[in-house]
Amino acid sequence: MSLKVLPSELPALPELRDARDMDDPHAGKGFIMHSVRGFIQEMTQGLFAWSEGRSLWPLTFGIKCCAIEMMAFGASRYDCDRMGVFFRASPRQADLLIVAGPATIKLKDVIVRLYEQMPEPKHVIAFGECAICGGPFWDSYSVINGVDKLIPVDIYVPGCPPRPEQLLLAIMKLQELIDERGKAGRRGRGKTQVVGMPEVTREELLAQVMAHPTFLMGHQSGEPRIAPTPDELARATPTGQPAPDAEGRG
Amino acid sequence: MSEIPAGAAAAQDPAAILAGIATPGKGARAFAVDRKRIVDACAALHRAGFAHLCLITGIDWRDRWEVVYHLVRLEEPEPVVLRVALPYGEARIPSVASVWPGAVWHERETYDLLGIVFEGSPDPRRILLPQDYEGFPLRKEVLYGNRS
Amino acid sequence: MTPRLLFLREGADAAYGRLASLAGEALARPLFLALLALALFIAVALFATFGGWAERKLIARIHSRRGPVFTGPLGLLQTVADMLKFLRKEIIFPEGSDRRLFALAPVLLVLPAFVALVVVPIGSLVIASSQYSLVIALALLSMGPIAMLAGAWASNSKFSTLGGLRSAGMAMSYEAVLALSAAGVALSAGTLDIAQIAQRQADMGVWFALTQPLAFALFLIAAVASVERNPFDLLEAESELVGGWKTEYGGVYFSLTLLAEYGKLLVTGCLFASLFLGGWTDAGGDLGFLAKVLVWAILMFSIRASAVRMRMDALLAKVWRALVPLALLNIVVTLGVSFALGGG
Amino acid sequence: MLDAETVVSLDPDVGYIHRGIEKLAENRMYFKFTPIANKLDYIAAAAWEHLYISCVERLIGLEPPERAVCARMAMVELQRVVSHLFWLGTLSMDLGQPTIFVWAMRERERLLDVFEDIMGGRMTYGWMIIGGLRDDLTPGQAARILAELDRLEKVLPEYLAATERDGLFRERLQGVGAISARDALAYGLTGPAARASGVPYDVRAHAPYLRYTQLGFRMVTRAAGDCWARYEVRRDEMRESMRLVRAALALMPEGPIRAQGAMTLRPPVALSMATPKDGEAFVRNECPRGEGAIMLVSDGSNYPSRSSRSCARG
Repeated sequence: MSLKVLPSELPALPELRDARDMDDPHAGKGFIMHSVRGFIQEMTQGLFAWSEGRSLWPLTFGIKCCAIEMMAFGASRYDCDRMGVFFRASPRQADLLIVAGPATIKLKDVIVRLYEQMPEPKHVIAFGECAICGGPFWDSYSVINGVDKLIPVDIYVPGCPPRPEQLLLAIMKLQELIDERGKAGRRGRGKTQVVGMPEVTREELLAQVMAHPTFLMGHQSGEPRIAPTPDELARATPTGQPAPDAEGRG
Repeated sequence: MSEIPAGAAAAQDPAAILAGIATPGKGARAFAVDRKRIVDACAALHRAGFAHLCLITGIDWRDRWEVVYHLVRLEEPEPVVLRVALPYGEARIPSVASVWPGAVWHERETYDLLGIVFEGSPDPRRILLPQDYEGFPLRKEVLYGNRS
Repeated sequence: MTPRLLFLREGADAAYGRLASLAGEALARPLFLALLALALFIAVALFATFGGWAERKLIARIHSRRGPVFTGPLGLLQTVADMLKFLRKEIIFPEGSDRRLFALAPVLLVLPAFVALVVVPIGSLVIASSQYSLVIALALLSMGPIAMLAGAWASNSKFSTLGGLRSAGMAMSYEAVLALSAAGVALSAGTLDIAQIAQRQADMGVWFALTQPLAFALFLIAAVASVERNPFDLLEAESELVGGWKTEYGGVYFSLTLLAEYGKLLVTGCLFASLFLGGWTDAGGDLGFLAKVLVWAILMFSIRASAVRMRMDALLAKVWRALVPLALLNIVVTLGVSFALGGG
Repeated sequence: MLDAETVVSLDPDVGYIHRGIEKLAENRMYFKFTPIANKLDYIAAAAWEHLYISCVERLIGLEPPERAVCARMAMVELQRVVSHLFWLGTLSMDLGQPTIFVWAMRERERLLDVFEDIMGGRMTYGWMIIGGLRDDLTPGQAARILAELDRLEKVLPEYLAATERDGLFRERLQGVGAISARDALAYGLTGPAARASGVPYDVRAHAPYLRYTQLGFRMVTRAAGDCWARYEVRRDEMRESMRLVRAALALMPEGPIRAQGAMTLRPPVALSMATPKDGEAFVRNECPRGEGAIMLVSDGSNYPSRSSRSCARG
């Protein structure tokens, strides 16, 4: 069994779920408001990008130990209020989703539903190793290797758990990303940035991750990542199922 | 009921266990209990003062199942360990929820991860994994990390 | 102190005259009112913007942290950034929600706060003075629960329905206390016109806050509840009801609700200053009035930072078992005193 | 299930952050499981790391030296103070009062700096290895701990006064969620919650480990069993833990911080750790949230054949 990964196996970036046609008045947008907004948008592109960056309201949604660091980020020493970050409880009023912890199989549809409930100019920060690639639980049966399999991620913050300063840096990076998109007038996903690492696009990041065998997502590709030790092979299971060989443990 | 391999100690009845506890022996006091007598043994121990059920663990020894009960009496530091051996083909054991209502969650977790069915449990559903998850991941035959 | 009302009237007449000469007689009146309404809206919007900023800064200071710093000097443009961001947000109507009512509810919430300002004296400026201005102001203030129920029912989500019922129930009961405590003051002043009440305090030389301490305390508590500030902050009980009746509101509608919150804060502030602290009639004049409203706002912000949210049943129990009887007692005492003094 | 305002019945749906750590333990060498052992209860990582490490030490019969034991006790009790500070913050945040949350987090940050200085991390450490410590607790660090504790002792009454003298705070907690001693025992409640209901069960007094017997541990219990009693139990436990940290630091002798044959990485002794065939170890510790218990079953190799833990229902 070879561990080589075919480029075709790169998990595709989940396309934006929000396929609503902006011009259809009944698509959740009042006709008048829409045309007025279109006009405003053209005239004040830079201003809105500034305002969108300076008032990022994240959703109070924490999963595990990274959520404690997110709380510390909201407390007085690191004080996210300085950046205009104000935690809101309802997804409708939030425009930033900080995924702080592993996306387990039970939490999968909760995260996707929360993301889809948030109004459109929304951003996602994958905070901590668990959100980036499953972290210390990468080979667990109930942890999904990385939130970007569920929702498009803008900023990755490595660390387990990362320090609250890294989240401040991530907010600054996000503000740069928004300003850059604002100037370019694009609404799509710009370059994904990993905090604390050199500029890297999402594709490069995934290529790096895919190229390095130990990062290979074990159960996503179906066969086990690291099989049992040789002596365990000797006591093959009663069903006699041959366990594939592997290049050592640990 | 298929014969339990010799590995498991001989099963004792509740009266012997009570006697065993009375003698202030050194080290953790472990008793093997037969599957049919587990509820009476637990009830007897509960009456004898073991009010706190610390842990129920299922072990997959590949040739037999084993359910380990750790019971604690507030007066003495050493826990009492009850071990119930089950034949590999038939992972069923009566539930002790009638003695300790708190045991339900231990039993649900053991069922959820290992597939040992606790008969008569007030809440036999899975606790940790989504309800529609097939298979019991902690079994040895489930190769590690594999979703099968 | 000659009442300043007349001065205002001449100023208004002069402006009105110039307008008439400019735009001709027929158009002058609606144009004047439109300009006045615009000025009023800008005043409330400015108060909401810098009120929001001051609140975040003050609460941050109490938390021993900095508060908004990076948006504009001292973070002054933070609320501007928030409001601008909301303009560009996508508007989501929840599935199966009553679209028109959903859009109408926040407007229903904001309007009373603006319209009440027409009746309530802001400093010496009374736009539409009438004998019953107090009754009109209180009636407009109690429009809140209706808007909340409309918003909650229209959002078609269990969180907002429960939140809506809770906050509507609370707001209605506290409106009763608000009205009764204001009634105590109106009785002792003998009129229902807020300007006259303020005037009466100047004539008597003593504030109603001192002669009517009970009404003063009750009005304070009820006002905190009517604006949904912290001890009565069931609206944003994050841990229980996500966002109260506002859960489904995002984008521009949500910013309307924020505007309404600060609008009501301004209205209750002006009412409070006029009814209990003598409004503009004492030495301070207009600036004194402004200082009183600012003191009121800072008091509300610090209450928000330091008070624990009360439980729903304890909240309602307090109203009907403690506050309303106290308010009635206060009225009876006032009647007794004024009867004994002035012979009715 | 709600009936208007009152909760009629409750069916908790847990498992949303289930990471299958038992399965992961079966596929990691003993010393490699420590990072996950920290994350069993990520607000009190040092307590659970010590629980796991002492369970492995009992499995292979390795006794850490005296200095390591006292240093570990100081850190475990300091972790209890930090965990209770976090509880004070989130309690007041849930009651709708973010001010005490921010103050408690500010005090917690100061102690996290101490942890970072000594154990290398703010939240997850890996400072304790099987058979001792990774690096020493120097006198300078011990002095810093004492200074921080003195400062906290001066500041803490101010926060507790802000909560206790506030009528609304008391009103929200008194008589709320009362649990009788019988129910607490029947449902396996442990830790501060059980002690608040009058169940005199604290593993530090009941089955003392580390140096609790020498340092004289006083158990804190209340009878009412409502939220206010749980508040009082945790508040007094914080003061008791501060006293224990000082006593442990005083008791700490000079000497080696690793036993002979401790499972270090340089030299890589840990890679070839031998465990008894069919060995079994069961250890209980008093973690800040309740009694934590880990059972390890070994099959001779460097991988546990079964590890099970009872989550602390405190």
